[in-house]
Amino acid sequence: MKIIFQTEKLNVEEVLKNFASKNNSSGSVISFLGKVRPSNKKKKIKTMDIEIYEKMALYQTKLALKRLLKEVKIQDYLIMHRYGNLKPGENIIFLVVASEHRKEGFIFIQEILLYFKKKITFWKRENYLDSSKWLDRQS
Amino acid sequence: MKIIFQTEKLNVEEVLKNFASKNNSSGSVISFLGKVRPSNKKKKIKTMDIEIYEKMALYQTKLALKRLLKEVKIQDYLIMHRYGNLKPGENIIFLVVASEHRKEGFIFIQEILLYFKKKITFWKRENYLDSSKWLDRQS
Amino acid sequence: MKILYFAKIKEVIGKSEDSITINEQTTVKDIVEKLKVINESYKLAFQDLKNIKCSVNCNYIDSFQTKVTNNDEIAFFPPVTGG
Amino acid sequence: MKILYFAKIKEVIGKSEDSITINEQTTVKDIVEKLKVINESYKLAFQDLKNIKCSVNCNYIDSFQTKVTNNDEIAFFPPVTGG
Repeated sequence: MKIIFQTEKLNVEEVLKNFASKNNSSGSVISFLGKVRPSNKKKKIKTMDIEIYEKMALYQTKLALKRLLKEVKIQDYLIMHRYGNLKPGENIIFLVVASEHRKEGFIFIQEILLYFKKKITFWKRENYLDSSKWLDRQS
Repeated sequence: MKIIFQTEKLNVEEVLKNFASKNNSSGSVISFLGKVRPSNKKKKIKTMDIEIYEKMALYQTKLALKRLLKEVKIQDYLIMHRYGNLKPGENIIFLVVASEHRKEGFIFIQEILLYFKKKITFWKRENYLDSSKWLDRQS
Repeated sequence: MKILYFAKIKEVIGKSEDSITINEQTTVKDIVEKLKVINESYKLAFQDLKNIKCSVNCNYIDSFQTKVTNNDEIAFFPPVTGG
Repeated sequence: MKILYFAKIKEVIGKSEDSITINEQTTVKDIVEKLKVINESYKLAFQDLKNIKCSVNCNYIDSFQTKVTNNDEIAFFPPVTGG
């Protein structure tokens, strides 16, 4: 049950290994890894800046979890989101959830992703070769 | 794009690591790991036997993929299912999918799981301390 | 023709496959009837056909009236429970 | 009161926070009006309020008519794009 926002690279394999062995009695372990894409609408992405309002991001994530855990029964979760300056291929977000059955895990992970799209205070800017652009909500 | 049915333990962290680095330009990497639970309806599970009709399992998996890949655009997948005699906590199934966006990945992985529940020829028997039972479809 | 059994059906029959020779144009239903007279185990294994799935050459069949030939591989098994 | 700016709004204004003192019972809307007269950058940053989100003490506010006090931490930012 951890929330981690960090500028350091997300080392997901190590994390998944520890998480899965810690939750040895869960029937289902689902993970989502979101990465910086190499391009957006054919524009090559050089780097991506991710900005965070950390106090609010943490507060809103906890709020989201509080609501969600009333409805969905899961056994453990881990939420990691990186910020700072990232390169294409690098990991932005890593979510893992352990649950007895898979159904709850899929609901949990997709709902958390929706919260990150709608409420949790991170902003992405893509830096191209000769320009840069803050992403809109729909991207 | 691999389908692997094996009796050897599924070493998922290594697999995920290679898969994610191979698919470095995918925006989304989703994995599902299904494990043997420690108990079922309060009966302690000693071991689980998984039987396979391998030729048909492979044929039906390919059929499922053929249908699914017409509808869902993904970049890479890996399907692993173990058979033989397993202990609680051991990995039964590991699915990973890389796609540009997360939506397609979630559809793909959940559809593949449905095929495994309905069409692909594996059967599970739970061995308890003093009895054993072939699982019914709904379990 | 090769006939395969899996899971509980294999257990009840006590073997994983049979090899039989049939006339052309036999239905799967006819094969089941033929198997059921071998002994009590077969009779027991096939007593509740609606809980038995059947494949011909790895394809699920829609009906036990499906016709098969000596070159086909038939399998009988319970609903799958993988994943 | 502490006022924070993020992402594009921060860039346009050219700074990440301000500290101002207000009378009791001021609305967020009043604060925005106050900020807009500082200079052209602020005016530009706040010109399209319907694309600006605002939080008070980490809670999203429903309306710019929300009242705030000197002890509150207010933030202005575009819709989030994380995940």
